[in-house]
Amino acid sequence: MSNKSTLKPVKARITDIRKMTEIENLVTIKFQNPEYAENFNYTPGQFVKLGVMGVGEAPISLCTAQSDNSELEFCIRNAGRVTNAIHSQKVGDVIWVRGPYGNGFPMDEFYGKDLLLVAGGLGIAPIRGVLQYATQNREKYGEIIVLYGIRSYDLMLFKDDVLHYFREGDAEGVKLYLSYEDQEDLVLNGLVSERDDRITNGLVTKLFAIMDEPADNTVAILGGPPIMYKFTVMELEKMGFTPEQVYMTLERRMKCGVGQCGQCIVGTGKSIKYVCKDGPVFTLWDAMNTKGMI
Amino acid sequence: MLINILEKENLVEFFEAMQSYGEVVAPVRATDNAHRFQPVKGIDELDLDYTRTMIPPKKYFIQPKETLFTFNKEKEKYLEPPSIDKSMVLLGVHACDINAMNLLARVFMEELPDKYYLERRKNSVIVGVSCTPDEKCFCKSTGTDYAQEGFELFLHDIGDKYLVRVGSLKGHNIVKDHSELFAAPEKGDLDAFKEAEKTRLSSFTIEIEMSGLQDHLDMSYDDPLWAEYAEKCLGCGSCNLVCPRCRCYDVQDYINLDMNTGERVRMWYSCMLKDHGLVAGGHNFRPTSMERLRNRINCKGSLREEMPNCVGCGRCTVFCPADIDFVEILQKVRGDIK
Amino acid sequence: MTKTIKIEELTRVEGHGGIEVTLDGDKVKDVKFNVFEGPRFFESLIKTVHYEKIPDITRRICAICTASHSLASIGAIENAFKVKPTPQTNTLRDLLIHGETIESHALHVYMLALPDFLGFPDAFSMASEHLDAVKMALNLKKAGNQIHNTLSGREVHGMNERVGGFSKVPSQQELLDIRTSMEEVMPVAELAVKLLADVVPPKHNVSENLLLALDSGERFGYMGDHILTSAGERVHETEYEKLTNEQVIKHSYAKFSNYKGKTFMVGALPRLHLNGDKLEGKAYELYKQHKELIDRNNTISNNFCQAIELVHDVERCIMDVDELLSNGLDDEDLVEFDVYESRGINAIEAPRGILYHDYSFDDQGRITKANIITPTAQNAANIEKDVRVIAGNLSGSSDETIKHAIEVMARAYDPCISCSVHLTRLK
Amino acid sequence: MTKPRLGIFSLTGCAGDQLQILNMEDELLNLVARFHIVDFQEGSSHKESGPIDIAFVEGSVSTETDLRHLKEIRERSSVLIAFGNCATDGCVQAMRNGETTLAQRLKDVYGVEPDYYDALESKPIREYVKVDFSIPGCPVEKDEVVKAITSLLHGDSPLGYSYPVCVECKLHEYPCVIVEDNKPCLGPVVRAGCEARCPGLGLDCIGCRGPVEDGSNFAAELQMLLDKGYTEEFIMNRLRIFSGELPEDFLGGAK
Ligand SMILES: Cc1cc2nc3c(=O)[nH]c(=O)nc-3n(C[C@H](O)[C@H](O)[C@H](O)COP(=O)(O)OP(=O)(O)OC[C@H]3O[C@@H](n4cnc5c(N)ncnc54)[C@H](O)[C@@H]3O)c2cc1C
Ligand code: SF4
Ligand code: SF4
Ligand code: SF4
Repeated sequence: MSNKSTLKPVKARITDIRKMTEIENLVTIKFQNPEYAENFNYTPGQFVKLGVMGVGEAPISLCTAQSDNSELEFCIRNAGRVTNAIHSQKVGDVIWVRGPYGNGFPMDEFYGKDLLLVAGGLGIAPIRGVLQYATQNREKYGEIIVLYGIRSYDLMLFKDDVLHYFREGDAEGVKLYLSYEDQEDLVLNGLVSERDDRITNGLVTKLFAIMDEPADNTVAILGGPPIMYKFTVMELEKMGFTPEQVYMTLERRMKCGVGQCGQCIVGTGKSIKYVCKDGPVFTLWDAMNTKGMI
Repeated sequence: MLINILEKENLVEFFEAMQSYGEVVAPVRATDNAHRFQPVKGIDELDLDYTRTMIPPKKYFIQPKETLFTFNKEKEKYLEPPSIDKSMVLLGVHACDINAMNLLARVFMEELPDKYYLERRKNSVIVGVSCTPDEKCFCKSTGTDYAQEGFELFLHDIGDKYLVRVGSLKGHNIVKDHSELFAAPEKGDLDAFKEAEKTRLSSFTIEIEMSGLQDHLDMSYDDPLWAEYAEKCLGCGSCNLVCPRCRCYDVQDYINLDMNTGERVRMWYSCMLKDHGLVAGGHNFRPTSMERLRNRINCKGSLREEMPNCVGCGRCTVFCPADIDFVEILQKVRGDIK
Repeated sequence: MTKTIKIEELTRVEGHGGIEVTLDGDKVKDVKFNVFEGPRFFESLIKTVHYEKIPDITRRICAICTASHSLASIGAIENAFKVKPTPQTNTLRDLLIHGETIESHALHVYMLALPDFLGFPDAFSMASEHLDAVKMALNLKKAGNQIHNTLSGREVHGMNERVGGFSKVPSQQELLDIRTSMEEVMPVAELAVKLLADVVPPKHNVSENLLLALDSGERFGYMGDHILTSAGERVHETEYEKLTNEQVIKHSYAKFSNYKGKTFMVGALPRLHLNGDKLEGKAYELYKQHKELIDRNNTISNNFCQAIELVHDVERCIMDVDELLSNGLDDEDLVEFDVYESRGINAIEAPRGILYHDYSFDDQGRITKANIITPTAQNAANIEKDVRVIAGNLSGSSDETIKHAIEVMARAYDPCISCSVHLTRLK
Repeated sequence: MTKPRLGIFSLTGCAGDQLQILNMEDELLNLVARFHIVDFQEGSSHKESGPIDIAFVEGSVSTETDLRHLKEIRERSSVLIAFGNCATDGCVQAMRNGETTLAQRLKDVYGVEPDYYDALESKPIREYVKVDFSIPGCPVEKDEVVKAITSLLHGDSPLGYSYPVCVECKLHEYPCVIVEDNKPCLGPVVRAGCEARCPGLGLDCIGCRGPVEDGSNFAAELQMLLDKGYTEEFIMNRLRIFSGELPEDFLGGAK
């Protein structure tokens, strides 16, 4: 009874709110009905509609992995009416949830492969779910490389995770690289203890030059703004990634999340797609065949 | 396919019989250009010999504006409107509109059923009627000029009789319950039907080749034609709102002055409106009217569930205040005209 | 010793105006009715505009008497092109203007004036002690608005009344709904008469008033084409300029009206004084019963006259609906006509008094010249006269007393400063 | 919880938007009870100084006094809402801006020398102060006002109408007066929210809610009406009734 069938949300309660940046909070929620939680099956890259009655709903990525459904985390940027309303909720308040919706990253198709995760800005949210999933099922995947681009330390999301993988990533087979646009002293910010060659100044694409050469069987998993995709794809193609080896998640306006409201439409005659239902995860091959996708 | 014959002189009785299945909704002349589906009490109010309504009959399944639920914040509850048990007879629907509803039915009834659509369709009887195309109809091109399914009964005008095709078990039961009104078809009736169909098919004046259209659209992505039409387009959204196959909608919450109760409302929307592609932070995926127009035509010409998103009813052309001709655009896309 | 008493801004009136009195001992030296409402130049704006959209623009002169403006405007256009509206249209218009008067008088009597007499700053605080009365008043106002909504298309700046008729004739059911509402609010209108009959008008503003109102014909009402004066004259509307005699006066405001050198008053008091005997039904009875309260020389009794009119309006709306329904509603089209170079003048009784619209057209039906004179513009000089009288009579009292007395008097005119198109402050 | 301090102010106009508040007969007392009202010129004699949480400003700036008043209100208010078409787009008194001069208009109406007055060319308030939201309309729609107020009380920004009157016209299934009768309807370029009142009565929309923000293709509207045989003067008079004070490139086409 995952209640996918209508526009009816189910009740959940906020159990924790953590401020991540000036405009982003990590919000933890718990379903009121345990049965619902038990049946809430999803893969990273899928999303839910989170709603506040009287204001509306917003599509928000699941940024956790499947292991334990009793609580779900969402990284939410205060970007407008609904997200602002979510930000003004307190622990204990009700939040209404529908979903999970869309196609996530096909994690089981990636078994045995290396993963190259590339995230920019808020795009880290779904990527973090992939990372959690992969580390929870560590034996199923090869090497994991994470490239994360941010503007400045202040705007960095999931700082704890980033710190963790910087310190202990090697032991877990996760290599994290970081690029930041603004000139800033990350040493002083306490992120790293000394100058680190996993960190560079500039756009996320700069990291391709310093990271280890990925193996042939690597899949690239992208989360970020359209402009990041354009440049990242160019780099990946140079490195020999085929269009089926590159996955990305898209953002569009969505009202229903189930392929009815038509607001997330992309593409041309042959390849009209609804991002919510046919995506939000697409391969580069999809994007190449769908004008206007990236 | 079960076939029956209904004499036109039995139409009044037929109408009265239909009234026993629910409120009869049928085309009524509204203006020079259009009819309107509305509830009728007597057969003299309706007009089965019509070309098109402005708003398609889909309005009875997904309403222009409807409350999805009302909520109470303090009680942490919401309440859907009571189930719809009122039944309705939609009388006099053209094949194009039936075909359009068949696509909507897939979207709203099959994979992820919409309570509202489902209940309304379950409680309705659809009676189709044959028509004669006018100079804006092109349903023959879109392959939607003949309805194979999605109705209970379909009346084909064959002179002083109707040949009635039965489209569902419900339709069959209607015939059974009123067998005195129907007769078995005779050879002459079948001939008349064939004749009528021939006449109908030969009266189309416009045509657009649909095969391969999708690739033509793809190839025209950067064609100057979009900008040309965008200059004329008012961005008013009328074309979408009159389209029987458009189903974009918007959802909005409203809270009452008690600051506690309120409702979530769904409303028809249009991809020609400027914030259709707008997301938070002000980024718009289709910021110009050129992009929006191109998107609409692409969506219409695309194949969704193996059906084009257009059923050739001609409404978007007829009701565009700026006189933008949909078929003309497609003809340009195909290179039929310059 | 001179001193100046200043009412910075009159409240519970439409628009912005203040009053300033300069006293020299117990002599009134100067009175200024300051209007700081910005000028809007309607007569200039509508030049070259096609007649068809003139009412839509000129009705925006005023919100509360929007239909009076549109009907005056439509009337002037119809007079110019000799358009004869159908009897049904005339009755619908009568219904509309009576509905407007209900809405306007209910607002003024209950929400704006009554708080003065009961000692509250506004109807909202009055509601704390007189909740039922306020709620009833709101219902009365709503019933007036219902007529606006049905006939005109919305409560403020509607659109349905057109040159030649109504774009959409209301349905029988809509008219029946109006009738029901009118029956429901009848007691509220009567209550207004009762409440105001108990108010003893202060003596300090008694002074001679010249009164002007439209001759409403055989029945009491708000339409007619002649103007009556309390001096016994009867003048055709086309000669209105003789009456209003607008002049730009170089002291503190522009364009004051006077008739033969005298200030005059328009509004409910003049209407009842000049046409009261033509009232019908309950309104007539109440009028007869309380005739002594209608003091032509005390403008405060304008409030009471409005209350009597409320009763008349409610009764009249019922009569109009009955007439429309018994004649059978006809879904008639607008009357067709030709346009040519012409001039048209029309007067109508807006809730606050006589309103004139005067247009000249070219042969395409475009405006070449316009003149609009609103009731408050005509009353302004009389208000100033009353201020002099009050200040003189009360010169020994405290400033507060004088201010209050002036405000109450000014409000009794129900002044609508925003629509006084011709009133504008000079530097 | 302390009640938000509300001020309802008016500059030059017909006071119709304040009147619309008084016209909410059913909600009025409820609505007033939600606020601490510091100023409501048309409805109350009670006035207070001090800060204002929400200010509704109706009317356009047409005199120096208006301008001073407006600036003062802005200083005092956290949220300032342009209330009605006058405040939002200038309304009818701005319909000749840029076409005739103020001096000419004064002379037309009063026949006197212009330097007499403190009048200014009528302008919408956004020309002088920062406006947080606009509730357009001549007059404002009561429904929209209630929605805006509940949004604000709830801590959300009010929703506007980003689409034209045609949308509502179609949702009501009103016959299109352009298609049916060639009437010069402005619905395609005018902001919705009125539930297409005019077309609903068989009339062409005259645009009392002002243009759709960033979405009006005036050039196409003009061309369409020219094609239907209207003269440019006629169309411009029509377009200007409520959109006189528009950006200079208002015939430059939609974005
Ligand atoms: C698949 C997907 C996953 C997302 N994941 C996250 C996430 O993990 N964290 C996060 O902070 N944000 C995420 N977003 C973006 C987030 O949905 C928008 O920021 C949010 O919808 C903005 O709504 P609003 O009402 O706060 O903003 P407003 O700007 O006030 O929105 C106005 C209206 O536009 C609509 N709207 C605006 N932007 C969007 C949008 N992007 N998608 C759908 N409707 C929109 C809303 O329905 C709203 O009613 C995701 C978006 C998508 C499509
Ligand atoms: S109906 Fe015509 S003018 Fe309106 S959006 Fe569609 S194509 Fe453009
Ligand atoms: S009547 Fe006017 S508002 Fe309605 S659809 Fe036609 S153009 Fe648009
Ligand atoms: S249709 Fe146009 S003119 Fe009429 S009320 Fe609506 S916005 Fe105003």
